[in-house]
Amino acid sequence: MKAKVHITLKNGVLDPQGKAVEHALHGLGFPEVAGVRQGKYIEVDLPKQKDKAQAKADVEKMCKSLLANTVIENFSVEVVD
Amino acid sequence: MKAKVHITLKNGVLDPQGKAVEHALHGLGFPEVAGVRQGKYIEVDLPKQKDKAQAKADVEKMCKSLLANTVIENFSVEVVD
Amino acid sequence: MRAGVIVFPGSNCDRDIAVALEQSTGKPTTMIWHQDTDLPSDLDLIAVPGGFSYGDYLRCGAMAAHSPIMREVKRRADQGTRVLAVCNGFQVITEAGLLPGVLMRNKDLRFICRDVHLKVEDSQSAFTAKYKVGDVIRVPIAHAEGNYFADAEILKELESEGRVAFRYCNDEGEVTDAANPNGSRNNIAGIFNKSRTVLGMMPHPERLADKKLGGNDGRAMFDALVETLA
Amino acid sequence: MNHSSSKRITPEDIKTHGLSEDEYKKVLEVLGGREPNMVELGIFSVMWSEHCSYKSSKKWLKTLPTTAPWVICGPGENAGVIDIGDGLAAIFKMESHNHPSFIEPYQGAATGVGGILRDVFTMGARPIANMNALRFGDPKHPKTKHLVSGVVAGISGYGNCVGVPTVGGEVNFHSSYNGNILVNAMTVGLAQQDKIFYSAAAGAGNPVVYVGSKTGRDGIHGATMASAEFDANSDEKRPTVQVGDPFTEKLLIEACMELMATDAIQSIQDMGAAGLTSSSFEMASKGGMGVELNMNAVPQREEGMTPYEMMLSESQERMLIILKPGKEDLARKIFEKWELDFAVIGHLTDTGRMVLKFNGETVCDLPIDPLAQASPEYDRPWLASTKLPVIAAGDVKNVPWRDALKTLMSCPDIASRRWVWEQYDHMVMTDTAQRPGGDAAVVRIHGSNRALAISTDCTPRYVKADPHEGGKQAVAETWRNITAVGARPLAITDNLNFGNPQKPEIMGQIVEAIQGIGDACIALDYPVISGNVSLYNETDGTPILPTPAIGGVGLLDNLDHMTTLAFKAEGEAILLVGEKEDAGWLGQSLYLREVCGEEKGAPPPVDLAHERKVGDFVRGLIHSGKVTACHDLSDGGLVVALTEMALAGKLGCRLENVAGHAALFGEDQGRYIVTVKASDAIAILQAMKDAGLPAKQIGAVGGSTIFLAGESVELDALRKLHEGWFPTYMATAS
Ligand SMILES: Nc1ncnc2c1ncn2[C@@H]1O[C@H](COP(=O)(O)OP(=O)(O)O)[C@@H](O)[C@H]1O
Ligand SMILES: [Mg+2]
Repeated sequence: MKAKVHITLKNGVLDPQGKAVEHALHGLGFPEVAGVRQGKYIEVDLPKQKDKAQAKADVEKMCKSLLANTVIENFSVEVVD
Repeated sequence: MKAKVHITLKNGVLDPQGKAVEHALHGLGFPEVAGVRQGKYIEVDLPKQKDKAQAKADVEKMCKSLLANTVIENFSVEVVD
Repeated sequence: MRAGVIVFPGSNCDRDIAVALEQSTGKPTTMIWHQDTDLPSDLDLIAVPGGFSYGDYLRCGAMAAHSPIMREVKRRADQGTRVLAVCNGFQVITEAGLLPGVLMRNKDLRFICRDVHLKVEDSQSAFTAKYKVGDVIRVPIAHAEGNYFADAEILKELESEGRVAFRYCNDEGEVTDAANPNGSRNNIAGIFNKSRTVLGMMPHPERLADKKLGGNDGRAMFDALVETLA
Repeated sequence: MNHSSSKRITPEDIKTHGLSEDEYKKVLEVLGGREPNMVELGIFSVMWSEHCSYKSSKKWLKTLPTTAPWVICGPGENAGVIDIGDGLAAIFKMESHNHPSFIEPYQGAATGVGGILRDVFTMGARPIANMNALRFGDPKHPKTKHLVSGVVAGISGYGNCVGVPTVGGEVNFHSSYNGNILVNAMTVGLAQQDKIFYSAAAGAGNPVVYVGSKTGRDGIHGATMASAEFDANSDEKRPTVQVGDPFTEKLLIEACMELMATDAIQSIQDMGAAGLTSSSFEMASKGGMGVELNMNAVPQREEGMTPYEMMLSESQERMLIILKPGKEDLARKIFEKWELDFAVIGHLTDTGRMVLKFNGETVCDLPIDPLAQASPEYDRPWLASTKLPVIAAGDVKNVPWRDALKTLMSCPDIASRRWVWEQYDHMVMTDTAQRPGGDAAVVRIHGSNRALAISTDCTPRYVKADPHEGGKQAVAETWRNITAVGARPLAITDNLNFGNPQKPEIMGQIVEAIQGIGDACIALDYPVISGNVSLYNETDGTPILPTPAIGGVGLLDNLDHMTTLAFKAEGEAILLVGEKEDAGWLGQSLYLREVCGEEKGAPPPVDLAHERKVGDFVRGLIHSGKVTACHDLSDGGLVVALTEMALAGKLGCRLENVAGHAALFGEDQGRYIVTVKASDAIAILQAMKDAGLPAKQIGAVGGSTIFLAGESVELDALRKLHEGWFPTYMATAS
């Protein structure tokens, strides 16, 4: 089993990286870009786990305890075979 | 229109971040984690673009020229309304 | 005063802060490995040093915050043992929940190593007793993620309780945008916990605590700790 | 036999492994007529590549002076070693990572830093300073900005994380580097003289131990790539790029230091270019030993790796160690504590052969000594360079000095590099006594009042115009920079970056530059103790400017004598020391290039005897405590140097006794500016005269302008120009 984790900044948290990327894209000739938010995408391999619900619960725990900083970040977990 | 971009390391490219996170997860009591790969997840806002195919082509161009480092990274673009 | 320095894999200012502490205490500093599960019982000060703990991968300080020793550091901090967390140390203890807020990427995204000026906002703590409120001191920064962020509520709390220890300012002591090197909210360079026993700061006082290196403004912090905690 | 080892070798294989027909004939000779298998061919290809064998340059490198009473170990080891007193040694080397940095600037530069650090700590030295010498293309070239930002970020990302201060370097721009940037990184380390580790293996039966990161398929064939000329398709070679992990490197440094403090290591070597092949081969070869490795024991990051891939992989952050008997457990514990891989992968033998086993079969069996002996060495044809005419000052346009000064202070080669070095942690380890921005970096020897002074220099436009004088000049400039901070220059490392040596005119540049370097080393008592050669720096036939970058190291016996270039106080006298009668050399000057738009003429000659006499005197004067500021004269000449001193000290100056573009902007060598108390000036000038040195007072410190002949320029305006170029350039979209 494999979990796909998306970690994004909460609304209202300034994203300096996204801002800089947006700015750079404008400079590169993409003036239509109205916003860029940069987050993380993490794949977690759980080859021995056979229970999808359990896998999801485990990875959500990993997110809360380490992968995401819930003061500023949201996360979402999707489990695939 | 909005593009969701996933940027991941090519196969075989060392992922020191993923390795370190995996290690930390083991330490936190998740010994079943067999691998972690860390990538980027970027959302690009294109409110004025109405043509989905065009949006996709544009964002792919952005990936090649800035968002991804195609020497070591792959990217995939998905456009949503 | 007995001081201990926590060493994570990837810490790289551990020796530097130990040297600065020893200069003021005249005693050897205890180095404490991240895998240890307890601290010497007679520690007066725990220093969490700068560096790149666990490579600063994932988020700065995140993995170190979960290392075995940090549980003990938190316990001691709760009992009132002084904690000085500098740079990566500041990131570690915010991740560990000892101080509120987060340190985000610098506003221009680059690592910055340079002297900055700090306006001293407090002189009541064990760390700042040898400064006067309003003093302007020169101390270096060296970080890529020092952009202090906290939501409005927390900022209000920090400000109203006088828990901002230092603010970035220009050489005349004016707290301006231009003097803010990384985009920190309210130009915050360092903050205290509620009881002012824990100080987290991005600038490195240990780097200018020796006249031979071009400045000495950081030394007063170590001297103050020795005087207060001796 | 396994698949990759049983495949027959085709002419195509030979070519893709970068071996010529003649070289392949030699391969067959070494093997006594037997054909190699792919693993063996791979090993030959690596060991005989330009990068590992120095086949084009060896003949000339041998002519360099490499000894002095204070040299403990010259070229040939991972890095050079000098005696700096108190039982301590300084260990240093510079190395290029040019091609990888052009392909992937961040990782290329980062792994360049990682590689040179390993060369130094493998010898038992704690790295205490990094330097970087960078050359980029024309700022207007579409790739330049991206390369600058990637390279600087890579150096910063790696160096900052490992916790070694990056204290200096140089940056040049020139269109000849458009398709071939140069990234030369230097590391200086400190060791106890009785705790230096070498790479020659000894003791049949001793375990061969692999530590660090696992082996992946990174950079397979990187060493051959680094020696191959670029063409427009070079983007396709991309997958050979390696990714660095500075965190692991930091752990590796600490773990190795811990192991080195015990008595467990017989010999040790980093796995650099051509990883396991060159490290195991060289260790065995140097010690006259054989080696047998079990490839199944090599820690692997990916599945299904073949011995060929493992032998040629350039995965970073790995070391090979020969342990003394019975020390395995002790060593293993240390590496486990630091959470690094540790594996006994084989042992030494007395057969003189390199034997590799995989799945129980022998996949390689090569005779080590014959292979090393037969390593190609070429005496490539070379053409002496043509001397260029000396440009008479009268033939060069005399632009009003204020305009010329403004142009020069903001030109890419002189503008402040603050944008670069502020991204480097130059203070970690809290021993940086002189930060970037001065003549030489000064790093205190921890716990003492002594310090090392370090400078890297090369003026490629001089080398192009006259390789011999240019080679001398590069050495002399580091010597001068080290002298200017008050230190005693001791030795150099060189990084020789050139084009394709198979072209006689390029080979001529190599030969003459090496001769020039050698002459300067002898005259200045300043031997070469380590170095690196990077050839084939050409794109589509256009070579780079010949760039023999020199890294010099000197010793300050008393840190209290350290001098900086900043003006210190109003009213102090400004003395110009070392300027000869006929000074005013504008050929190849930046004035000529940046102000008049011409790159021509012979470069300024270096009078080495004069250089030494002036430098030794200035250093003595510094030690006497009478010098308040000192700066050598280089790019841009006198007024540029004075402006740099003024900007650093936030104090202007009033000049007299100097006039004319040749005097103000000429780039004559062997000159310094010193400031002294006004009351000391007469006596000091007299002492200089007595010593037979040309010297004169040219003005006094003071005011907020550079003031000359009734005209002045505000320092504030100059500061904006000087500080502004780099950030403005980097901030504008390309
Ligand atoms: N790539 C770099 N990294 C760090 N410091 C640099 C770099 N390039 C230049 N510097 C610093 O900027 C200052 C000026 O450099 P340079 O003009 O080459 O000096 P000089 O003419 O005295 O050799 C020096 O202190 C040098 O170390
Ligand atoms: Mg100089």
